[in-house]
Amino acid sequence: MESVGSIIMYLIIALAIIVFSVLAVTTRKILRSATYLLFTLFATAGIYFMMDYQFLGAVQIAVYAGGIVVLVVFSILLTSKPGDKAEKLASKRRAIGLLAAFAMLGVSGYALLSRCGFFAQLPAMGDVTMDQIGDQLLGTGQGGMLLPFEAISVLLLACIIGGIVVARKR
Amino acid sequence: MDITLMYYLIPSLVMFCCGVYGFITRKNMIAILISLELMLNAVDINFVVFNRFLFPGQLEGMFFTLFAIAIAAAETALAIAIIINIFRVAKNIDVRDLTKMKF
Amino acid sequence: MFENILIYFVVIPLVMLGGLALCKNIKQIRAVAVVGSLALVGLSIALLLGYLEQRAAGATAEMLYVDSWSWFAPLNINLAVGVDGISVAMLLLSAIILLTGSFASWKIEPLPKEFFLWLILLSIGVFGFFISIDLFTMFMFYEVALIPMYLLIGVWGSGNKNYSAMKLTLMLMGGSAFLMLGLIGIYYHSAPEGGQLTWNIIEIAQNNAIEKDWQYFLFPMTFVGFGVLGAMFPFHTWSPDGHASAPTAVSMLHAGVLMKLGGYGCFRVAIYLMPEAANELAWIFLILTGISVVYGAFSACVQTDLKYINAYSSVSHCGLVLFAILMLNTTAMTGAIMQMLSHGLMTALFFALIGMIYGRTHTRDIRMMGGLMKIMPFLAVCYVIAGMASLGLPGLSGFVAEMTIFIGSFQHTDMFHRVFTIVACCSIVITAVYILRVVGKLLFGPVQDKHHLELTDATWWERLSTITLIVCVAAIGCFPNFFNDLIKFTFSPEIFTVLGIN
Amino acid sequence: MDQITPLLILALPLCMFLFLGLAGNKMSHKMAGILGTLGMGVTLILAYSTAFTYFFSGNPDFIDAAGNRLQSVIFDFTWLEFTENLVIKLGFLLDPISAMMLVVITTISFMVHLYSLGYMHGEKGFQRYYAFLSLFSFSMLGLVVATNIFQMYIFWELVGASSYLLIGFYYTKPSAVSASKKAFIVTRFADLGFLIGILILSFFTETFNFIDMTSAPENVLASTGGATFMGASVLTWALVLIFMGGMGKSAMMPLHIWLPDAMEGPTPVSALIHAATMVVAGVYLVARMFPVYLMEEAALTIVTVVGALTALYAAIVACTQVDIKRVLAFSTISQIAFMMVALGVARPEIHEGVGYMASMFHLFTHAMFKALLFLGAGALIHAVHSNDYTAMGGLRKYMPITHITFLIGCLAIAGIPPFAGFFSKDEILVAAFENNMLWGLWMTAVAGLTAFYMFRLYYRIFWWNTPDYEKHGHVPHDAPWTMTLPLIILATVSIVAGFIPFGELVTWNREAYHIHLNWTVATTSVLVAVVAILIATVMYRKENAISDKIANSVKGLWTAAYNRFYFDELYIFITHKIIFNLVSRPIAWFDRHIIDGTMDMFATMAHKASGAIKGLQSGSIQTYVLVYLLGALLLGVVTVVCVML
Amino acid sequence: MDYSQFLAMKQEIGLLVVFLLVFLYDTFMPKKAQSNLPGVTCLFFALFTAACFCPCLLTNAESFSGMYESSAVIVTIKNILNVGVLIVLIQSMKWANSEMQIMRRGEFYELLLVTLFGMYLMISARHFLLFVIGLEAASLPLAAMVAFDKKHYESHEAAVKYIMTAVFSSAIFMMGLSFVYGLTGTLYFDGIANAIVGEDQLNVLLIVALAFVISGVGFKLSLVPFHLWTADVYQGAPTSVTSYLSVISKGATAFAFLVIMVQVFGTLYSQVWEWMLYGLIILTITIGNLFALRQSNMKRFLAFSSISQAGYIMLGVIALNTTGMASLLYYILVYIFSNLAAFGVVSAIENKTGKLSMEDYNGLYKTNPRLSFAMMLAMFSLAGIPPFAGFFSKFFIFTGAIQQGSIAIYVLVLIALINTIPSLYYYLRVVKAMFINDSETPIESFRSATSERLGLWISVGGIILLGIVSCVYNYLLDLTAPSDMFAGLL
Repeated sequence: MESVGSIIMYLIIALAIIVFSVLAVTTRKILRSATYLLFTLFATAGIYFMMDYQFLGAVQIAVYAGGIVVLVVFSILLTSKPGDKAEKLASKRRAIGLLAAFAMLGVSGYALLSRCGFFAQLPAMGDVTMDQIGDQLLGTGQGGMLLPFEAISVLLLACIIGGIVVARKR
Repeated sequence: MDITLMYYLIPSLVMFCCGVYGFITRKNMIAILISLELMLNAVDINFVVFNRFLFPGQLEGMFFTLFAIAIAAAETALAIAIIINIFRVAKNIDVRDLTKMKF
Repeated sequence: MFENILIYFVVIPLVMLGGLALCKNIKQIRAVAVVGSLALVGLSIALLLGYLEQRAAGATAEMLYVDSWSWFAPLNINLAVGVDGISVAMLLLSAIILLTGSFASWKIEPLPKEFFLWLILLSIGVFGFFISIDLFTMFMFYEVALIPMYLLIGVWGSGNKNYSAMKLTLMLMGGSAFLMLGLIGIYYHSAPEGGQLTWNIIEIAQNNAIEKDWQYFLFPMTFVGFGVLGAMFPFHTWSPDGHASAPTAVSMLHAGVLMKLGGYGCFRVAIYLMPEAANELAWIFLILTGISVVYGAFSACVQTDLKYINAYSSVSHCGLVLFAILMLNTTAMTGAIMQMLSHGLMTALFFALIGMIYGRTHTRDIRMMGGLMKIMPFLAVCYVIAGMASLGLPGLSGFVAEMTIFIGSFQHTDMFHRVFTIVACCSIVITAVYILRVVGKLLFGPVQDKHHLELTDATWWERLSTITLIVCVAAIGCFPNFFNDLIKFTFSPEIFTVLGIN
Repeated sequence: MDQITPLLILALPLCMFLFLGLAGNKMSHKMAGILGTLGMGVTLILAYSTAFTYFFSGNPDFIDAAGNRLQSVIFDFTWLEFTENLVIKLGFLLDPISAMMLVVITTISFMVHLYSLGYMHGEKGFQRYYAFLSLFSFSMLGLVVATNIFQMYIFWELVGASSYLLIGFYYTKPSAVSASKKAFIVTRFADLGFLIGILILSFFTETFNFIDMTSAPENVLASTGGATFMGASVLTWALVLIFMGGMGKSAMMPLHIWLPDAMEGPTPVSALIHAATMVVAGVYLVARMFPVYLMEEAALTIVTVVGALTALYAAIVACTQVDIKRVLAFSTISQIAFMMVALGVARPEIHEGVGYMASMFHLFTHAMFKALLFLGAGALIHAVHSNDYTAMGGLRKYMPITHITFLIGCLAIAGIPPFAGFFSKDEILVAAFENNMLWGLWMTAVAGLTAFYMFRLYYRIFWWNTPDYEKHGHVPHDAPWTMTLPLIILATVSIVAGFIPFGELVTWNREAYHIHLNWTVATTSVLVAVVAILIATVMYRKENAISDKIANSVKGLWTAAYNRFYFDELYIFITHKIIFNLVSRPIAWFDRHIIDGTMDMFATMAHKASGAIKGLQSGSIQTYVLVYLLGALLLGVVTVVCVML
Repeated sequence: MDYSQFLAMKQEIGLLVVFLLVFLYDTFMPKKAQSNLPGVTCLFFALFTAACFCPCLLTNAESFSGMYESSAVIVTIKNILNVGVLIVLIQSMKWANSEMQIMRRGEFYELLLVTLFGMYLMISARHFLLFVIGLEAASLPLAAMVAFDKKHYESHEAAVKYIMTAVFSSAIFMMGLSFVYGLTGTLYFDGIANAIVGEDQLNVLLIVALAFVISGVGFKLSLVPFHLWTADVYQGAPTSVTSYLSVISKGATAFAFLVIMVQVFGTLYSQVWEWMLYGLIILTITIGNLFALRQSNMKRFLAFSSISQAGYIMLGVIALNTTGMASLLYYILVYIFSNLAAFGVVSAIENKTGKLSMEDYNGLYKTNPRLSFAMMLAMFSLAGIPPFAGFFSKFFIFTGAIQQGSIAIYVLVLIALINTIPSLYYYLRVVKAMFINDSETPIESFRSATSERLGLWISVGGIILLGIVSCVYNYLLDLTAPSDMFAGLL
C-alpha cells in the first residue's frame, strides 16, 4: 500500500504526462507544442525523482528540458513567424495518425499487460549515490559504462561537427 | 492502491503513441521533432521504471537512459541544424513539401 | 593442370579473347576467330581419337581424362573435368559450329570485335559446361553461356530484338533459378549421413544417397531448369522470338549448341543422379515433351517467318531429345544424344542459310520470296538438304537420330510410353509438311520479287560454312554406328538395372 | 557368289548420283546423259548376271537339292545397332522376288535413261535430272534387296525423296511443286503407319530381319503372346500398319491421291517411278512379308478389300479422264490393286499360293507394258506438246512406231493373249475365283473396264478424227531413236514376257510351281476383254456422240468419276480446313497468345504491381514511418498469432 | 579503472587515430597543404587498412566485461569495410576536390570516419547500450553527410528524411530494447540470451520486442517495410555519400544483425524470428525488385537494387550456420566491390556532366567504352552472372541458406531465385541503355579523373577476381568454421 502522498504524486505526474503529451501533439500553435513538451519532460523528471534516481532527474531537467527544449524553441522562433498557426488537420490524416497510435498502443499495451510480472510493486532500493554512479559510469567491470561513455563522446563530437557543417551557410 | 510497474508503463506508452501520432499528423518539421522527443522520452521512462521496479540492484537501465538523453540531445541538435538548413533553401519547414523525390 | 587436354577447351577461347583484345582490324579479328576455332576443332578431334584409343585399350571407367583441381575446398567445390562419349561428341559439335559460325559472321557489322568477344565468351561457357563433371562449375559455365546471348541479340540482332533478347535471357535465367536450387539441394544430399558432401557427378552417382523424397523435389527442379533451355513446353517461347531476332552465328550457336546444354544437363544431372525419381516422374515430363514435339511441329506449319519456322521446328526436335531421355533406356537415350548432334548441325545449317538468304533479300517472310533455286542455286540446294535432314531423310543425320529414339522409346515395357512414342512419331509427318511448305514456297515456284533476280549466290566463306555442316550431317547419317558406339558406351547399364527398368 | 557384283549394283548408281550431282554442272548435257545411261547400262548387265546366276546357275547357295530356291544373304553389314537384337543392317538379300525386281528395275531404268536422252534433250537441269534418276535407281535397288524391314524402310524413304525431287523437277511450275509436295506428304503419312508397324513388330519379335520373320512366322505370332489392342491382335495392327505404308507408296485408296498429280513430273519419270517400280513397292512389301501376313487372316482380308475397291475405283475414274497420263496413272493404280488383291487372296492351300506368284508375275509384266505405255505417251506428248487427248487423234499415220508399240501395250494390259498381261492377269483371276467367287467376278469386271478404258484411250489418240496439226505449225512425227528404241524393246518384252515360266521361278514358298491355264477363267476374261474392246471400238474409233450421250445419261456418276470421286477435295478439306485452320493456326495462336501471353503477363504483372505499389513510396516521411510502424507491429502481431496458436 | 581494456580495440583506436590525424590536418595545416587533404586521408586510411590486415589482430579478445568483443571474424568484417571505405574515399577524391565541396571536405572525411567507428562499435558491441551508441554514431553523422550537397534541394530533403526516420526507427528500436530489458534485466548479449533460455521463451512481449528490434536494425539494412527512406536518401545524397551509405553502412549492419539475432535471440530462431525474417526477406527482395523495375534515375535505381540485395544478404542470417556467415561476409565484400563499381561510374558521369538519368546513358558504349564496360561488369556482378564475383556470392549465400535444410528454406531460396529474374531485367536495362540503345545526344567522350579510374579499376578487379580466386571465400569459410555461435540453435 502506497502512501497517499505518493499516490497523489503519481496521479499528478501520470496525468501530466498523458495530458501534456497529447496536447503537445495536438495543439496547433507550434510554440505551445514546445511548451507542452517541456511540461512532459518535467513530469518525466518527476518520475525519475519518484524512482529515486535523482541524478537522472537532474540530468533530464538540465539536458532535456533545459537544453533541448531551448534549442527547439530557438529553432521555432527562427523558422516561423509569430502567430503562425497550423491549419486544421484533414480528418483523414488524423484518422491515420490515430490508427497508428492506437495500433501501437494496442499491441504494446497488450504485450505489456500480458506479463503478470509487470504488476510488481516498487521494491526497496538503497539510494543511488553519486559515487556509485560515477564508479559505474567510468568502470570497466560488469555494468561498467566506460566504453559507452567514450564512444558517445565521439558521437557527440561528430554531431557537433555535423551540426556545424550543415548549419554553415555556404 | 498499489502503484505497480504497469502504472508507469502505460503513461509512458501513451506518451510514445502521442509521439507516433504527432509524427504522422504534424506538418511542421519541428513539431515532428517534438514528437520524436516524446517517443525517446517514453523509452527513457521505460528503462528507468523497469530498472527500478524489477532490477533495483543494478543501474543498467538508468545508464541507458542517461546515454539516451545524450543521444537525443545530439540528434536534436543535428536535426535542428538540418531543419534550419532546409528552411534557408525552401523558406518553409512544412514536411509535406518534402516530396520532391518519390516513387 | 595443363597436362589434361580438356582444360584447353577453356584455355584456347581465353587466349582467343586475349588475342581479340589486341586486334586492330577486321582481318585480324577474323584470323583470330578462324584460327582459334580451327584449333578447337582440331582439339576436339584429337580428343575424340584419344578417347577412342583409350576405350579400345580397354578403359572402362565411366569418364576418361578425369581430373580434379580443388577450388573452393571447404565446400568441396572442385574444378573437376572428365569426358565420356557424349561429352566428346558434344565438344566436337560445339567446335564445328563455332567454326562455321565464325565463317557465317565474316562480315558482321557493327563492332566486329565485340561480337566475336561475346561469341567466344559464349563458347567458353559451352565448352566448360561439357567438360565439367562438377555441378558447381557446370552450372557456372552454363550461366556464362547464357548471358552473352543478351548482348549478341540486343546489339547485332534484327527485328524486335530488344524484346526478344530480354525475354530469352529472363526465361533462361528463370530456368536456371530452379536449376540452382536443385543443384544445391543435390549437393546437400550427395552423400549418406556423415559422408563427405560432394558436387562431383561421378561421386554423387556412386554414393547414390539422395533419398527418394528429396529426389521427388530435386528432379523436377533440375529437369525443368535444364528443360527451359531445351525448349520444353511450355517454357519454349523464348526460342522463336530469340532465334528470330538473333544474328546468324548466334542463332547457329544457340540452337546448335546452347539448346543442347539443356538436354545434356537433363541427362547428366537430373536423370543420371536421380534415376528413381526420373523413373517415377517421367510421365509428367513425357507428356510435356510429347506435347513439345507435336505442338512445335504444328506451330511451325503456319509460320511465315523463316526463322520462326525453324525455331518451332527446334522446339519440336529438342522436345524429342528430352522425350527420349525420359524413356530411360540405352537406345532411346543414345537416340537423344544423336538427335542433339543431328539437330545441332542441322539447325545450325538452317540458320546459317537463313542468315545468308536474309542478308541478300532482306526479308525472311516466305510470302515475299520464291524461286530462289533459280537465283541462288547453291544456297537453295543446301537448304533442301537441310530440310531433308530435318524431315528425316535416310543418309542424313535426322533419320538416324529419330529412328534410334523411336525404336528405343518403343522398347519401353510400359504401354503409356509406347503410345506416347507413337504420338511423337506423328511429328515426322508434320515436319514434312512444314519443311516442304517452306521449300516449295521459298525455293521453288516463280520468282516473287524481280529485285531478287540480281542477287548473288554464296561467297566462299559461306560455302565453306555450309559445306562443312552438310558434310557433318551426312557423316552422321551415313556412318551412324560410329557415333552410336561412341555414345552408347556411356550409358552404364548399372543405373538402369538398379532400377529394374529394362 | 562373289560380293562385288551385288555391291556394284548398288554402288554404281549411288556413285553416279554423287558424281552427277556434284560435278554435273561442270559438264555438258550430253556428257552427263551418256554417263548416266552408261552407268545404268553397266548396272543392268550386273543385275542381269546376278539374276541369271540366281535362277539358273544351280549354285547350292541359291537352290537346294530338292529344287527349292533359297533366300541368300550376299552381304549384310551392320549400319546401326539399336540393341543387341535390333540392328539395322545394310545387306543384299537375293531370293526370287528380289532377283526379279533387280531385272525389272534395271531394265526399266535403263530404258528410261536411254529414252530421256531424247525426251529431255535441251531441258534446263538435264544433269540434275540424270543425277536424280541415278539416285532413284539406287534407292529402289536398295529397297528390293533389303535384308531387313528397316533397310527397306530406309530405302523406302529414299525412293520417296527421289520421287519428290523428280516430280518437282520443273520447280518453277507451281503445279509441279505442289504435286511433289503432295506426293511426299501423303506417302510420308503412310510411312508413319509403316514405321509404327515396324515398331510394333520389332517390339515383339525383337528382330528386323526378314528371313527371321518369314522363315518362322509362327514364332512371330507366338512372340506377341496373344496381345491385343482395341479388339484386334497386335500382329494384325502391325501388319495393317505396315500395309498402310504399302498403300501410300502403291497408291491404294484412299492414299492414292498423290499419284495422278505426280504426273506433273517428266514423263519418263512417270514411267520409271510411277508406273513400273516405286509404286509396286507396296506390293513388294506385302509379298516380302507374305508368310507373316498369312498368320493373320484379317490383315490379308484388308489387303484384298483395299485392293479390290481401289481396282474398281481407279478403273472407273480412268474411263473418264482426258489427260492421257492421268488415264495411265489410274490404270496403274488399278493394276497395282490387282496385284494387291492377288496377294490378299493368296493362300498356301489354293493352288500352292498361286496368288502370290500371280501378283509377282503381274508386277513384272505390268512394269514392262506400263513403262511402254508411259514412254509411248511421252513420245506423244513430245510430239503434240499436250497431255490432253482432245489435242490428239489420228496419230497412227504420223507416228507409226509409237502407234504399234502403244497398241501392243494396250493389248497386253487388256489381257489379250498372247500378250504378257493375259498370263499374269489370268493367274490373278484364278486365285481370286479360288478364294471367293465374289472377288473373281469383281476382278473380272475390273479387267473388262481395263480393256475398255485402255482402248478408249488408244482410239482417241490414234483414231477418232485428225485435228489440223499444220495449223499449229507443227506436224507430229516419230521420236528419235533414243526414244523409239526403248519403245520397241519394251514392246517386244510385252509380247514375250508371258511365256516366261514364272511359276518355276517365283513362288511364295520358293518351290517350283507349274503354271497351267484355267481355261474357264481364261476364256471368260478374254471374252470380257474382247467385248470391252469392241464397245470401245464402237464408241471411239470414229468421232461420234455415243460417248457423250452415255456420259450424259449417267451424268452424276460421270462427273463424280471425272472428279475422281472428290478425293482431292476431301484431302484439301482435311489438310487446309482441318489441319491448317483448325489445328495449326489455333496452336500457333495459342502459342503466341496464351503461352507467350502468360510469359508476357508475368512481365506485365510485375510492371503493374510495381505501378500499384508505387504509392507506398509517396515521398512523404509520414507515410514512411506509418508503413514502418505498421510493418513492425504487423510483424510482431503475425508472429505472435502464429507462434501462440 | 583499467585502461588496458582499450587495448583490445586496436582497430577502433587505429581508426580514431586516423580520424584525429585528418582532423588535425584539416584544422591546422596551412591553406596550401589543404588541397592535399583527400590524398592524405586516403593515404592515412590506406595505411590503416593495410595495418589492419596484420594477422596478429586475428585473435579473440573480450574487454569491458564482455561489452566489447573482437575475434578473427570481426576483424575480418571490419577489414572488409575498410577496403570498401578506402574505395569510397578514392572514388570521392574528385568530388571532394570540387568547387562546391572544397570547404567541407575535411568534415566529410571526419564524419565518414566517425560513422565507420560507429559501425565498428555495432559489430563489436556485446551490450545493447554500446550497440545503440554505435548505431547512432553510424547514422546521425550520415545525416549531416547526406546534406552535404548544398546546391541541391534534394540533398536537404534527403537529410531531413533520413534523420527523421532514423530517429523514429531508433525510438522504436529502443522501445523494443526496453521491453527486452524489462524481461531480462540486462543489456548484455549473453545475459539476455541466457535469460530468455531460462524463462518460458515465448511470451508476447518478447516477440513484440523482437519485432521492434528487428525493425530498428532492418531500417538501417533497408529491409521492406522499413526501407522507404532508402530511395529518397540515396537519390538526394551526394553520390559519394550514397555509395558509402549503400555498401558500408549496409554491410556493417548486416553483420551486426547476424550477431544480434544469433547471439542474443538465437534460441528463438526456429519458433520466432526465422519466420519473421522469412517474411521480411521475401518482401524485401520482391518489393525492392518491383520498385527497381520502374526507376530511371540511376541512384534511385541502385537504391532499390540495394534493397533487394539486402534481402539476399539476409539469407546468410536465416541460414544459421557458419557457411551462411562466411557467405554473408563474402556477399558483403563482393557487394561492396560491385556496387562501388556502379556508383563509381555513376559518380564519374555525374561529376562530369551532371547526368543521372538512365536515358542519358543511352549510347554510352560508343563514347565511353571503358566506363560502360565497368558499369556492365558491375551490373552483371550485381545480377549474379558468372564468372563475376556476384555469381559466387549469390551461389554461396544460397548454399549457406540451404544448408539449414528445412523445406521452407528451399522455398525461400526458390522465391529469392525467381526474384533474380526481374532483377536481371533491370540490371540489363542499364546494359541495354549503354550498349544497345542509340542516342542523339550521348554523353560525350571524356577522360575521368585518375582517382575515379583508380577506384573503378580496383572495383572491377575485385569483381573479376574475387570469385575466380577462390582463396578469399575459402579464407572466410575457414575463418568462420570454428565459430560455435550456431551450435545447438537449430
